[in-house]
Amino acid sequence: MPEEIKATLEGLLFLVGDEGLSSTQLAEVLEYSVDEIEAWLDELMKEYIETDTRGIEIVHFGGLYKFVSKEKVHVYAEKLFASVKMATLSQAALETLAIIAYKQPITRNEIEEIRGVGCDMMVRKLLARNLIKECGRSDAAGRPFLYEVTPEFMDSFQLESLKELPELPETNNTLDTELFQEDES
Amino acid sequence: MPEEIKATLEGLLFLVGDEGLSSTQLAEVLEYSVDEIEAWLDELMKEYIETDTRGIEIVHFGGLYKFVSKEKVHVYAEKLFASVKMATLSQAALETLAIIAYKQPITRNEIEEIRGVGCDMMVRKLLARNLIKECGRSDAAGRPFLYEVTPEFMDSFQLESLKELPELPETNNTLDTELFQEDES
Amino acid sequence: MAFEITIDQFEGPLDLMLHLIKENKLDLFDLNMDTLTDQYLAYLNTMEALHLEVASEYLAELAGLIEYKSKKLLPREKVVIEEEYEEDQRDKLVKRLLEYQRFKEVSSLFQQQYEERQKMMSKPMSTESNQWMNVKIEEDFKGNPYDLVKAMHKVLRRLVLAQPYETKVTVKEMSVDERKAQIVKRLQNWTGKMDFPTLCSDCTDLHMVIVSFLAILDMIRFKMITYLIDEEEMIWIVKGEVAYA
Repeated sequence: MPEEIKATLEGLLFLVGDEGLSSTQLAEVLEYSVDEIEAWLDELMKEYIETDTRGIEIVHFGGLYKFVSKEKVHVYAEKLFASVKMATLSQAALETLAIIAYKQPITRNEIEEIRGVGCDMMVRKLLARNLIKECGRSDAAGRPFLYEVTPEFMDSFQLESLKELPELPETNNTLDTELFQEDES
Repeated sequence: MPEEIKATLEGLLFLVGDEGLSSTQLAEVLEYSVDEIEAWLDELMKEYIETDTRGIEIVHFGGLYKFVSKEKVHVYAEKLFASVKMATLSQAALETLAIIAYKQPITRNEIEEIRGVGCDMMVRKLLARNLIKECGRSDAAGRPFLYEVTPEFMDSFQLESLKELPELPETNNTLDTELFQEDES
Repeated sequence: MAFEITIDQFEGPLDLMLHLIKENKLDLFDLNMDTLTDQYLAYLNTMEALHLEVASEYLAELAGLIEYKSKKLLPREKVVIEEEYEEDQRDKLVKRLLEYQRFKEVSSLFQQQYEERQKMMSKPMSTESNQWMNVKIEEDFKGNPYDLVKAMHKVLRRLVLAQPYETKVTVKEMSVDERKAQIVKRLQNWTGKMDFPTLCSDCTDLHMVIVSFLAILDMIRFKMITYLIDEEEMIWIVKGEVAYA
């Protein structure tokens, strides 16, 4: 397999992370046939598994190839993540709150669309913590609940009003600009 | 470096992705000294950069080690993610950041004096992008906020620490020759 | 002097002055303030004539330049005292120009570094990590607004990664027959009537809503369901052949 292909496959699979890539997608981007790509991926998979100095390997589930960490790394991972002084709010909670604060009023579905994962439990947790509350229903199909942040949220984040929220980082793709309209100054 | 260390470093750095890890964190988890870990990381960094079949490399910016895809992968990434466009910083933003990086801690007023224009919006934008942060208040009248650059700034400009900042051009006579260089265009 | 360069190409009055100095080959270390002032004024006038908005900072600096110039027109006897002041003012301006010039220059290096770094990309933390994480939501959380921005930044980045463009093209569109089978299955355990929005609650895009509509038209034709429309123009689907609510 050409050197460059190897590097590109590694780079792209690294970048997509958990999302994984299909051989069709890779074939299109690298401009080779699906068969060729699959043969190379097989070769790579073998190489990663057999090389003891590698801490990651490629798995192939449900039509998608992706990198995961090797099992032997897990004992260290457990130690690392258990020790990491996580902010007292989990990343998932922070992200959900950020979406609600910037986009409120917003339905659970809309949050899920943006985060790309289910948020049912998270929304319940945040409701229970009194960081968000229901504020009516959307006109969308099924008339789902709308959520907004609470005064308690403002207190936790030292905000007097949502206007104080810093402008969103200038994002660089059409999708974001649709989601979050920006004013250039 | 022991095989297992290599695999573990690779695995852990892969897992944390753009969060990155400090040598201290890694030393704690692997139970080696920070010096040993840093020496191994240096070795690894070199290995990844020099091996052409690798599509990823380890960088060390703002105190954190992390995996990134190599520059040569970018053109394929752009193809794969149609919406990936590079973020840009305006000339005004770059000037403001440069002033803060060299002069920090610095007040908004002091920045404005050097640039000759108001910087209120710009400072807010840079705060929102997490490139600068407040770091106390000056003793000057009105006790204005002082600003400094963040680890995120270091990362964005490929700096391990502020010591790596390029030297500022001198203000003596050498400068005017540059200033009056005729560009034929 | 042709004004091909408009005001928004400058980062401020100092930037404009540096441009004029270069353009007129003035010596920065023995700066001819009269020429600079005239050029500066001429430039701003042209911009105004072109109806380009000139920010107040430019006018503030202009005032300084004109003040300097007017001092020179004062009666001779005053000049001796004023000369020192003039030198001061001029030196001060030159110093500012030089200082500004340093940062302007270095910022182009910054730009290179930034662009290079943009091409090295990373990935979000692996979800594998969640299994090991010790997450607890503490009662007394204190955060700051930037925590939120940072979190939002991550969300947006992941959103980009999750949308490789091929998937948009290759998404298989559901056929009416497939949708019909889904609806039949859904109605199996349903008693009473169902409104159209509820029926469509599992639709991921507009196309699927349309397919749903076509599917129920089909089902009505084959008398698998009936329908009614209420006063608020809501479409209700009713299981079975005859049912009027």
